[in-house]
Amino acid sequence: MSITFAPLFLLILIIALICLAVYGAKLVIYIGRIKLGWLLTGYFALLICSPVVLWLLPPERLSHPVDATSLRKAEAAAQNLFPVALTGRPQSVNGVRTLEWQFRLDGESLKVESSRPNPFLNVMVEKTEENDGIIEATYFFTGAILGMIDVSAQVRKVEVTLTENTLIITEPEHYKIELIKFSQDFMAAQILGEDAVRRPFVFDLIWEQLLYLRIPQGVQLQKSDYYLLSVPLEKEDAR
Amino acid sequence: MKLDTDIMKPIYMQIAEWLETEILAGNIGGDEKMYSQYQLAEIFNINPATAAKGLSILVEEGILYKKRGLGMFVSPGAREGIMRKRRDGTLKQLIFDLVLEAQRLGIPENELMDMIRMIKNGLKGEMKS
Amino acid sequence: MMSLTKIRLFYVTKKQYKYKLMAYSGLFWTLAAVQTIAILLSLGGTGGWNMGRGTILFSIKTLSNEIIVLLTFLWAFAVSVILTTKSYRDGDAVFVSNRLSSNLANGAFLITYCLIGGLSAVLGGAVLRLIFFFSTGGLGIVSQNFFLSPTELAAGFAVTTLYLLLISTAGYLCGILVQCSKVFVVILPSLFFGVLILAGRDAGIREMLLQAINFLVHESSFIMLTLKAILITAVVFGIALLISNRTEVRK
Amino acid sequence: MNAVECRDLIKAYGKLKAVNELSFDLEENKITGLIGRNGAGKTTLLKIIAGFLQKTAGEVKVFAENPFNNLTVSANTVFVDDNMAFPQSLRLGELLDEAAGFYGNWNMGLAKGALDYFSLNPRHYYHQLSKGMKSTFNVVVGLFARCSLTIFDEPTAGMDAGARKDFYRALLKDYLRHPRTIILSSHLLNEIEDILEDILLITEGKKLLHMPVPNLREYALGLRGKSYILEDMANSREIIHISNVGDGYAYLVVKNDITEQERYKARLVGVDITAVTAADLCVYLTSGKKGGIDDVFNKN
Repeated sequence: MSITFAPLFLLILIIALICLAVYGAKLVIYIGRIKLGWLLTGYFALLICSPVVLWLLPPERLSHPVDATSLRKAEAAAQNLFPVALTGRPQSVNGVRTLEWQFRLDGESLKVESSRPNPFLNVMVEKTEENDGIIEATYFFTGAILGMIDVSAQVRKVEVTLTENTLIITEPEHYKIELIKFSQDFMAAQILGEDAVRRPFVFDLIWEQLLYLRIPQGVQLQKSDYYLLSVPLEKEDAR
Repeated sequence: MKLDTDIMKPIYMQIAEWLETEILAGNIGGDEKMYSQYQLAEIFNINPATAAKGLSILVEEGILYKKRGLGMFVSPGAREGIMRKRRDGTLKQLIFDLVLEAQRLGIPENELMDMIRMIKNGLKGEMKS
Repeated sequence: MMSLTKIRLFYVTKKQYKYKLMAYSGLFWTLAAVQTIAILLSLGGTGGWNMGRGTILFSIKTLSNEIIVLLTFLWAFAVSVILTTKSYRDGDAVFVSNRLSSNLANGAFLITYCLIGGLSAVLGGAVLRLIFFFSTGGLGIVSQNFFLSPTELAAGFAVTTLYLLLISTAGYLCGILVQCSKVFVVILPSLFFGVLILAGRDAGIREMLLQAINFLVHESSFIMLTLKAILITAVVFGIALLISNRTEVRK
Repeated sequence: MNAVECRDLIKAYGKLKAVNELSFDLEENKITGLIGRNGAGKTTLLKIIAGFLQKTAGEVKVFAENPFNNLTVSANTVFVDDNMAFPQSLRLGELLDEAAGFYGNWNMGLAKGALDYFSLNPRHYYHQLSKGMKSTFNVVVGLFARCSLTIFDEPTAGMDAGARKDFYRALLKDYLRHPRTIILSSHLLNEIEDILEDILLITEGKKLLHMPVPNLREYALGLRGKSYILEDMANSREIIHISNVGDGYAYLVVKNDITEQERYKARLVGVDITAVTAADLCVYLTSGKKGGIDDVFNKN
């Protein structure tokens, strides 16, 4: 039983005790008058039927935990994406998916703007050797695993567009991805043990994303909504 | 018959008198079975013990007799006994009241006797007609 | 010679028990009401985990039948107290009874409603699952713990019933004490909270209290738990019986 | 054999003794009227006999057993008052069924007939009934349970005159069919006097008298006449009650030991001798030698 619930429980207990002491007799008389047999029968019939109905439900409609291998793979991808991206080779990370855009830039300067006030996305910029005016934008993202359930399908993607010399990144509006997780009957758990029947559930989120830009060497980056991290770091260090 | 619960006479006496009247009227003859205390209790809506007390008075006076296991029966000479008793008891009491009332009203003896004679003649006349 | 009806205790107790089942059927209505409220309260979840990443809120709502079980505990406690109140005791005394038969019938009735309470509290968990399944179509419901296995249902039912028995007899004893003397209306709650407050201050008392609770809560063997619960129940009920045997009825 | 025996029975609530050294026996299969004014201790006494209350001191035996918390006594006793805690969830018919299960001698035919006669619908609930109807239902249960000891404590509260009369008649008839020990407490002695065998009169928890009803009717005489004449007559007698009627006249209630001769003399001097009804006598006995409510008016 959760500790947070204890004070509420005590409060209800106190109220119930006081009510009993003060209104005990009246309560008894009132209770005695209620005789709604059909309602009672209905309630208990519902109770009795519910586990049977429960067992008849199609299990495939539920969200099942991912297997250990996929979990490990997703975890590795999420862990490696950043460090590897910093070396300038994000595409070499296993299990990472991408969305790509190509734009032709006229002019020598580029601004990177967010469509929303509080940008969140990490943006990395690599300057290419060529000076062909082509901007490559690649959105890297790993699979999203929320509490062992693969919710990748529900995660919305980033949009990138170029107007004149401004690259606009459209991050999705606020939204919620929610899972419903039933706990084991805490009474049954006492004699069955918490983990006796099933694997433990992990409350965690595995998910990483970043936007990787490759721009021509001669393009000047203007002050942007995003903090633009220059990669690869080794290059900088070398200079 | 309805019992008078307010008059001086106790209920068991009233029961006894009612039974006497029944015998006098010939409703129950000599050696016939008398009502049981339970029948009387039900008829008059009284406690059977009270009814029994009424019956026992009549037994004491010899008007009824007990047959073991069968109940009460009317003695052969019951009617005469009752008549004698009423003459000696009830009538005397009535005459006492009569004389007392006459004394209070200051009616002389001969006048009282005249009244009695008059009423008696009147009753006779009624009976004839 | 009057012929007295000889009557056996067992016979009267049985009669009274049946009579109580009929007469107090209203109490089961209150169980349904309490549990319906509990199920509604449970819909909000009894816990959760959230993580915001940019514009996305990742959330896991955990649901359990804790509230249903706890409110059923409260209900059982209240019903046990109610059973000892004057109108209910007088109800016994209307027909043939003595304090022993009355208490035994109450005991049988108490076991009955603990069984019903335990079963319905556990099945309430199934109802809760159905409500979520049919309102979401199954999407986003984690399959783990969703399908209550017969073993789990049976275990939940058994353990809940045992705790209900403990709570009901405690309530019954409290009720009997209060009926014995109204002083206990003050004494019992102050004792309860007094111990809690002392436990908060004094580590020794807290340790003792925890040990007492763990004596039951940490017992993972079903047989031992059953033995412990039945033993405690029997002792508490016995005390209630002894006290009540001296009280007057229909004052 | 005695159904009920009490010896120096005391029931004390703190300093107040609701029942105070009461000793009496009730013979089995008698109808006894327990008479007393409000607060005389009737209900307390009856509840001790029924086994609901614990005596403080003395001895009480019902069917030769201590009635308190006694199953045999409970099985053979039915106690009816206007406070029957019938459960609210059962219909009248169901209540009768329950009663039948508890009482071995229960007569369902008569009970159902009585319910019908008194227009009590077996499908109704007890708490829906009016006070008089509740009392009627109570007495039906009490009567047809046919317990060896049947106790009615003010059973007719709220019942109309017709229903009361029917009840007394039913009580007597069922008693004749199935004799049992009945205790009937009431303050309306007038109504029940005829069906009683004995009367037990108590005041302030003490026994005043216990005798057959016919004896009670002969227990005392009322004398009405000029005060000075009555004073003379009252001299050597046990006076139960005196009241001044006014205009030099008085009403005197004395114990009935007047000889035939004295009676004769009294009538000659203009003293009316009347019987005292049991009900009046009980009132006089329980209010002591004070002049009654008249005195309050005479003094002020």
